[in-house]
This record gives sequence, structure tokens and C-alpha cells, in this order.
Amino acid sequence: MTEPAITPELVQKHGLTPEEFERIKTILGRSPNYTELGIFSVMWSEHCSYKNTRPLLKGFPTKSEKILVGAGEENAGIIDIGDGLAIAFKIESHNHPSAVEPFQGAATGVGGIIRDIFTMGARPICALNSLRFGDLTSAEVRRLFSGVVSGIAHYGNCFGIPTVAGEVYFDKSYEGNPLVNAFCLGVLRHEQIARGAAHGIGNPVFYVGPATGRDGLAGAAFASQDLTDESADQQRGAVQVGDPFMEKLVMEACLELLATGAVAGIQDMGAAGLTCSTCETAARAGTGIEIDLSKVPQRAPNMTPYEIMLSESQERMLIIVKKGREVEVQTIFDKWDLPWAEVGFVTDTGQMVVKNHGRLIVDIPARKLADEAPIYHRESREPAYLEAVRRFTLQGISDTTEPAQNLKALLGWPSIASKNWVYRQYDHMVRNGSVVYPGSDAAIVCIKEDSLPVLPDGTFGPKFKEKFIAMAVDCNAVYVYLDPYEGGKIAVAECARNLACSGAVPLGTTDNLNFGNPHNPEIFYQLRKSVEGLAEGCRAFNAPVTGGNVSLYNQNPNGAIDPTPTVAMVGLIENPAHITTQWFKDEGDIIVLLGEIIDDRDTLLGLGGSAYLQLIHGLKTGNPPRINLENEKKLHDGVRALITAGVVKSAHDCSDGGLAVALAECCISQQIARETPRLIGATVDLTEFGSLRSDALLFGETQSRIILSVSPTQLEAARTDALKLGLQFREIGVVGGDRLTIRGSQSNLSAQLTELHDPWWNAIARAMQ
Amino acid sequence: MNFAVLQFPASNCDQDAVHVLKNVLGHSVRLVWHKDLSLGSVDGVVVPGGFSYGDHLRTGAIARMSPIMQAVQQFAANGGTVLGICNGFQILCEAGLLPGALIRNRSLQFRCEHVYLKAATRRSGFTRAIPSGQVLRVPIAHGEGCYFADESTLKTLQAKDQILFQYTTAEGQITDAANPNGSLLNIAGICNERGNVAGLMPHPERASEGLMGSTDGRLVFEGWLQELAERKRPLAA
Amino acid sequence: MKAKITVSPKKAVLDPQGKTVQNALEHMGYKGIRAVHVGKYLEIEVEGDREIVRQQIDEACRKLLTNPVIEDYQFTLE
Amino acid sequence: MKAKITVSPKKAVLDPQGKTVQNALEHMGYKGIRAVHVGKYLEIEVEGDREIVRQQIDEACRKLLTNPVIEDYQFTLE
Ligand SMILES: Nc1ncnc2c1ncn2[C@@H]1O[C@H](COP(=O)(O)OP(=O)(O)O)[C@@H](O)[C@H]1O
Ligand SMILES: [Mg+2]
Repeated sequence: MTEPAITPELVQKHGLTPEEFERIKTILGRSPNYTELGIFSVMWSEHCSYKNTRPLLKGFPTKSEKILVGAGEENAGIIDIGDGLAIAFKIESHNHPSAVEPFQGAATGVGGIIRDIFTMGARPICALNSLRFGDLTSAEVRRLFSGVVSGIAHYGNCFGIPTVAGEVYFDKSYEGNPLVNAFCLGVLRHEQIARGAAHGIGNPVFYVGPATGRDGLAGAAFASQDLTDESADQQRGAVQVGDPFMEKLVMEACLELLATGAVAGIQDMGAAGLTCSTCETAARAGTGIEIDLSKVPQRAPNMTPYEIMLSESQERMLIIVKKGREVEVQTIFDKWDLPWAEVGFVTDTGQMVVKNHGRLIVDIPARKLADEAPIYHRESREPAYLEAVRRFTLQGISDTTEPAQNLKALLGWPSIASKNWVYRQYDHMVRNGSVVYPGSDAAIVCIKEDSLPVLPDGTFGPKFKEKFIAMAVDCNAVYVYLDPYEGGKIAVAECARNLACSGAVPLGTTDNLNFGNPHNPEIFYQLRKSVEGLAEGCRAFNAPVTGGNVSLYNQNPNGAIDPTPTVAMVGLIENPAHITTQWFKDEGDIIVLLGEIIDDRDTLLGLGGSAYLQLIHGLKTGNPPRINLENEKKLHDGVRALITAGVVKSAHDCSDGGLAVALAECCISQQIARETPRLIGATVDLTEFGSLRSDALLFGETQSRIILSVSPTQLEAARTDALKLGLQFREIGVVGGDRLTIRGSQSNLSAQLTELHDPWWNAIARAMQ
Repeated sequence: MNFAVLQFPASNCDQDAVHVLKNVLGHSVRLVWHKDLSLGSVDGVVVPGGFSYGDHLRTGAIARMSPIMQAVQQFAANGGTVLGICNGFQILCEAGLLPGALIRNRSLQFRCEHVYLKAATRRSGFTRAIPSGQVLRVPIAHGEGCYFADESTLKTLQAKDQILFQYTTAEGQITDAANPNGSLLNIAGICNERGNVAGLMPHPERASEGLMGSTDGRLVFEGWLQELAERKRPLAA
Repeated sequence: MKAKITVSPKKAVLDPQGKTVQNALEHMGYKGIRAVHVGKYLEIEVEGDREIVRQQIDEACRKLLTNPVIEDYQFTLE
Repeated sequence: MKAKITVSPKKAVLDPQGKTVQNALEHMGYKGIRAVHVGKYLEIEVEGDREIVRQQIDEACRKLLTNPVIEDYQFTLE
């Protein structure tokens, strides 16, 4: 088979600029051949190299005394949680593949992130997902939504990992370009941390997992282009199919193998498959690597070196084995009926060498390929639309006269409505560790003995006291669109607030930057500003970034998506008594608001960018609410202190939909069993704020507010503690009855709980019928 | 007691079953690999939940061909007690150890949520510890849990008291609305004629500790343990 | 040789998938649809004596590939 | 009229199910199996003009019944 000649057109088709091509020639001291060109193109794609975002990512805080493996070092970061235990977690996007084939795209996204976690030596114990789609009134959007959800369910359920939390938003800007971000968290002992480095000259390199096919050819490059109808069409031939069954076996075999100590280095074959795993492991260890493609198991006949190197067939791993211990690998992989092959060895040349039947095909300095991609400082310009956003006032927007109707409408708005249609399709309990299921502010998972990978002696090691990990994922992209910096801060703050409400102390953050085309200066501005906001937020809550993912070029023919820097935060709860949920518990409990009722320095009174303005007035504009991170931090510390003192029965943060929606959620969100909610009413009195607009009071989204319920006998203790902690503590009502009533002086809102529950619980299912 | 928990490729509730039998109930448990030919000496066998062989072809279809299933057949034929949970129930049906089959939920969707159940009989070891009339709250997590059997099989199940669990409302009513998957007669679990092999779709092992939100599932294991203890006790002289 | 096996749900067995497909087709505006059944299709490429293969496929269908409680099958050898 | 539609995974696309079934058959002792593919089988009972039905079925296959990204289909009208 003759290979195509290297022409400028071919270079361009590979997404490389003429300057980048010159740089490649300098590195090689010659012109690359076809396979080498392919290799550079995927490794230097945004997806693998972060060439457009690396300078921005430097602004993230990445250090704390608890971090064992930091951002960018390995496939995922690792954080110490005490008693010799640690957690590994990360989020990753699979947006473009999901646009082309929602079921498989989402499924393989889950598979990919699970591999990143067990590659670190950790046993994956739970998953999260963050999703964005267009409007559910479109049949195509419904197809994408249901495909993505069943793809995630299929992979996670079959693999046997509980999917315990997530978020879903619907907005026109995502039409045709849905976002699918998947998160996974795993647990391990400190001494079990595995490295993706090709250490030990002469060590054999093993390929394990299913044979390589033509699937996902150049997926990384695909992820680094605008999504046009044409590119979607071209990618049709390249759909990766996930096999969770295979991945489960690969994981069990890898963890069993890691316990033997026979492994010198391990890395999954994710984006850019064999290419990325070979050159990165060599670059990390400062070694070289040589493989022969004729030894790589192949699924399709006549595959070219180019295809084998760039294939993104799923569920494959590269393992560098300590010389002399090959049999251990073979025995374990045979036990699990998994294919394996010895494909090469580690060298001291620093080169990534690929042969085919002994014939030299590729010879590239590994480190230059992996670490020296060009870096671009893109031009950034404030988007023109922001001027109009800032000019927006509430003048001409008349106050609401039907607050109960508004509340029902908001609760039934798919972005706010219960996501049970989604998470009931996910096994969120498997592995017997889920303590708080989807449906509260943060999910909580118990870390117990069998959460861990086994030790060499086949045991789980010394006993320890169970620990609890809390997780949430958040991003209000409308805020980010309207004010990238403030919106970035709020995304982090909301996530941290969800953790605080559940009783957890943040440990770390992982983020997924989903944006449009960075060559557009206005989009680069969104990116730059929101990253600054995220970084500020992570600093404020002492939740350093341990890793993340960048997904650019999220555009459809109508333009870019709303900037969506998804934030997932992980926290720790040591004592199960401190686990706190969002719903009201008992009749007669006192409802307390922590924080200011409304930010009176905000001329839009919290309505800018609010769900209320979007849904009721059809307006997606106005300055979003401001956030003061110092206050916010004080609030989180305060609520945790109250929880620890044992005076809090429930805690729920105010976010989308404001105080009224949050109160309603406190009344209706506890689920006892299938179709059996527990509804508990509340009477709230806000008449003292009679001078304020009702819409702002009820539906404004002023930040830094938490609703607590407290037993009457503990009210005074709670108040004393709160005041000592410098919190604003205000009794606003009482739990009980079968209605939610909010008295204001402009208007009263009162509704039967069943009337609130119905639209909230069923909105998505009905939209999907 | 000594229990064996089978482990097929992609069993994924195996550890959960071990955890409950060992750490919660204090018995000794061994994982038994699907390629093994023998169960060793055990008092009871759990066929755990999961997606054996990725649910490829049909749930449980390939797992039942595993070498260990011969030993399970033998164990059951000798009167040993076997409990299949979720995928384990599917495997036991495929293996012919239990009548009927489990097909796709009528919603066509996977469902993970707590449901209400009632024991339809207390004759079985798996239901004897459940106070009569008590409604249990136990989670399900399956895509193919709709129990199907032809009419004559259903008649036999009823006649021989083989229906163990039925889906109910919170009040214990057997209604169509309380049926999460379309199972005939709201069947959630059954046993064989002899009563020593049982299967159910809900996960009692996920409802055995307060921290996990319900302890109702423990009753299933406790009854089983009582029965095993009685068997072990030499007949009173 | 290629064995082509079609597997359909038995008449008495609930076939919600068939019903859903039928509804979707009707929604799309197709008329005159009386019923839809959704089953499985397997293709097995196999070498060997035709008669023996036929027997083996039939046996495999009974033992593994289908469940007689809920499914019927048919196959051809090409 | 009855439309019988068989749907199989595209050749280039991974067919994990087929592979698992092949392994299982080999484990059971069947020899000479080169490949197994697992797909879907649909039967649609439908009334109408034969030619129009043929067109409609073809269209429905492309739009609804199969996923052209990963599947191929064939059908007959009886
Ligand atoms: N895609 C999903 N997968 C799993 N759980 C989800 C998903 N989307 C939402 N949830 C769960 O539903 C609950 C409400 O989510 P959300 O409305 O985003 O809450 P909040 O406003 O507190 O962030 C949370 O417990 C969340 O984890
Ligand atoms: Mg949220």
C-alpha cells in the first residue's frame, strides 16, 4: 500500500498550520512521513496538547498539603483522605462523539473516564455526569437526550459503578452540540498509586484488552474542530463502540496485576490511543519506547500503521512490565479471558520508535511530541453583547401578580425540574456505598473496606473507620455567558455550597472547560475570564484543581454554546452523624435563612440571568448576581460548624429559581420509594421585606444563601452559634402542613404540595413522551 | 455458616453480597470463580447481581453455561439452598433451576429505585423471618426484571406456593401501578417446587444496613440463616 | 457457510418494544400498520459439513441462542 | 403484508455481543466458527400498496428502525 504524499493540503487536513509543520520538520530534522504526520496531528490537537489553554490553566491553584498527585502529572490527580487512604478523580468531556452517536458517544465517555481512574491504581467507586442539551420541544434534542442518558446508564450500570449525582440543563445554545461531561472517582491506599511512566530500560511493553479496529480514527483531532454537518458526516465511519463488560474485566485484571508489583508503568489508551500512551509514558519517564505493530492484536484486516497508531478502539491498556515477570501478566489476563500481547520494550534513546514487521515506520523524540506542542496566546476581546447585558434594568418589567403560577412553572421547567427521569435509569446504589442518592444537594458515598483495590495477599488490608465522600457538579452557564468572571466564581461557589450543605469539607476540584472556537477573540475572552473566576473560587474554598479537561470548538451552525466551565468538587465527611440532606424533616421545625435575603447593591436584585427572567419574561440578559467569596466562605464554614454542633436537621442552598424554588424543594424532594415522595409543608413569613419586589424576593438568585431547618428546642443554640460565627441568621417560618405558603406584603404565595410536586417530578418524563 | 458467592465475568454485586453476609451478619463467605468446578463445602450459595457477560444475548444466558453451574445444579439437587439476586435470578431461570424468564421492563428503561414488596408466603426460609403482612422497602436496579411464565406455569407457582415476593403499594396492595416492570402477577421473587432454590429481582443486600436507607432486606437473609441453623442442628433425640 | 437466525418473541409474551416502535411509526405518519414485533437476528459464519452444521446450529439455538420460554426461532444456511 | 427486517452491526464497527456469543459457542465445544454477529429482527405487519409500503419501510429503516451510523439493514416483503 502506498502512502499519500505529504502536501500542504494534507497537512492542513490534519489540522496543522504551516508553522506547526515547520516546527515538526525542525524537531525531526526531516519531513515527517504519513504516519508521523498523523501522530503529530493528534498529539498536537487541543484535546491532547491544550495548546490554546495551557497558559490560562497555569492560573489555577493546584497545591495543598493533601495532594499526592497533582494536576497534569498523570491521568488523574490524587488526594490524601487520611488513614493511608486516598481518592483519585477527574472529569472528562465526550461532546462531539455524543453529537454524532449519542448512545455510544456518551457510553464511551464514561468508559474513558473510568479507565483514567483505575489506571492510577484506584478502584472506581462512583460516577457523576453533567449534561447540556437544546430545548426539549425539539424531537432531535429528545433523541440526543435519551440516547445520551441510556448510553451513560448502559456503560455505568453494566460496569457496576453507581452514578450518584449530576446536572442537566436545557438551553437553545446547545442545540446540535450537546455537552456530555463524565466524572469518576476511585479509592486506593497511598502505596497503591500507579504511574503512567515507562520506567526501566529493557522492560517489556504489553498491550492488553480487545483488538484494535478502525474505530474513532483521529477522534482527538475531531474533538478539536468545529462541529459542522460535514464533519459530523465524515466522522460517521469512526464511531467507537463501548463494551462495559470488557472494561470491567480489564479493570479487575489490572487491579489484580498491580497488586503483584510486576508493573513498572501503566496507561490507558484513550484519545489518540496507542500514540498517546506510548509517547506519554516514555516522556514521563525520560526514556524511549519501541513497539512493533505486527504484534498488536488487530480486529480488521489490512490495517495500516497510520490506522493502528491513531485508532481509538476502547478498553485497551498499555502496561510496562518489570522484566522477568511477564508470566504474571499472562496468567492474570488469561484468567480473565482477556487478549494480551507483548508489543515492545523500553529504550534509553528518548525516541518513540514504531516498527511494522521490523521495518522502521516512526522515529520521533517522545518528549518533544508529548510536551512541546506549540503554545498559543490567543487574542481576547470583550464580547459585544456584554454591553447590552450591562445596560439591562428592571424598568418595564412589572412585578409578578401570580407568584404561585410562576413557582409551578419554574418547578416544571426542565432545567429546574427533578432529574429523576435521568437518574432512575442509572444504578446509583451498586457497590452498597451510596448513602445520599441523587436528589439532594450533594451525593454521599461511603468508603469502606471493599471500596479498595486488593493488596498482594488478596486482602483489603488493615481495618479503618468508614469515611464519607461528598460530590457535586455545577455550572450555571447563563451566568457565565452574561459575566464570564463572576459566573466562573459562582460555578465554584455553588458547588462548594452544595458540599457545605451536606456537611462536607472540600478537598479538591476538577473542571471541564466547554467553550466555542478559541480563535474567535470574544470566545477566548469568555474562556480567559471564566478561568480566572474559577481559579479565584478554588482558592477561596481551599479546593485546588487536581485535573480537568478542555473541550473547545463547541459550535453549531448558529454559533457557539454558552460558555460552560463545569465544576465538580469533592469533599470529605468523617462522621456519619454529620451527613445532611436538603429536605425538611419534622413538623414544627423552624425554618432559618442564613445569608442576606437580597443583595441590595445589585440593581437587578438577583434577577439578572435568573431562571425567572428566562422562563417568565423570555429574557436571557442582565448582570448576574454578584458573589463575595469571603462571605461565601464564612457561610460554608458556618453551616458546617452548625451541622457539626448537631443543630441542623436539613440544609439546602438557594440557586436556580431563588428562595421560592429552594423552599419548595425542601418540601417535596424527599423520595421514599418509587412514586412515593414524602411531602411536608411549610409556612414562611417574609412580610418584613414588604417593600421589595415580590419577583425578586421569591425568585431572585442572590448568592450566599442557605435554608436550614432546626428543631425548636435547638433554635436558641443554633442562633447563638451562628451569631458567634458572624452569620446572618433569620427565622423565616415553620415546617408543617400540606401546603407551601410564603407570605409577603405585596402578594402571598400558597400552593398544595401535590400541585408543586407534580410538575417538578414529572416535567421531563412528560416532555419525553 | 459458610456461604459461597459466585463470581461471573462482570458480576458486580458479588462484593455487596459478601459484605452483608460477612460484615453485617457475621458469617463466613467465599467468592467462587465461574470456572471452578466445585463449590467446596458450603451451607448456602448466592448467585449475585450484575451483568454477567455484559448481558449479551440474553441476561444470564451465557453465565448459566459456566462450569460452576454444574456444581450449583448438583448442590441444589442435593437439597442445598441457593439464592439468586437480580442477575442471579435471571441466571437461575436460564439454567432451568427456576421456572419462567425475565424480560425487558415494560418501560423499556433501566430502573433503580426503592419499591415495596410483600412476602406471598412464609413457608420459605427466605420469607419466614418477615412478620406477616409487613411491607418491605427494598431497592430494584434492573432493565430486564419483568417476570414471564406461561399460564400453566403460573398456575403451578400459585398452587405450590412458589411465589415468594410480590410488588405492592406502600399499603401492601398488589396493584398494576405498584408494578415497576410489568411482571406477571406482580412477581418479584419465586422459588422452585422444593423450595430450596429462590430468586428475586430486588436487592435485599442493598437494604441491610441503616446507613443505606433500609434494613428490610436483612429479613431475607435472617430467615435463610434460621433455616440453615435448624438444618444443622441434629434432630432432637 | 452462513447461518442466519431470526428470533422473535412468542406471541403470548409482552413485546413493549414492538408496541413502542409501532407508536413511533404511526407518529411519523405511516398508515396501515397492524403490528410490530422486535426480535433478534444472528449471523454465524461457520465452516464444516452442511448437515452437521445444520444440526449444530439447531442445537445451539435450543441450548444457548434462544430461550424457548419466551422466544421462537428460525434459521437458514447459506 | 409482512415486512421482515434484519439489522446487523456494520462490519467496521465493534460487535462486542457477537464476540461474546462466539466465545460462548466455542466454549460449548462447537468448532469452525469464523464470526458471530448479533443484530435485530423486526416484523412489521402492514396494509397498503406494495410499492408504497416498500418505500415507506425503507424510509422508516433509515429514519427510525436502524442507526445508520453503526448498523446496516435488509428487508423483504412477504
Ligand atoms: N444527570 C444526572 N445524573 C445523576 N444525578 C443527577 C443528574 N442531574 C441531576 N441530578 C441530581 O439531581 C439533584 C438536583 O440537581 P440540580 O438541580 O443540579 O441541583 P442543585 O441546584 O442543588 O445543584 C442533585 O442531587 C443531582 O445530583
Ligand atoms: Mg446544579
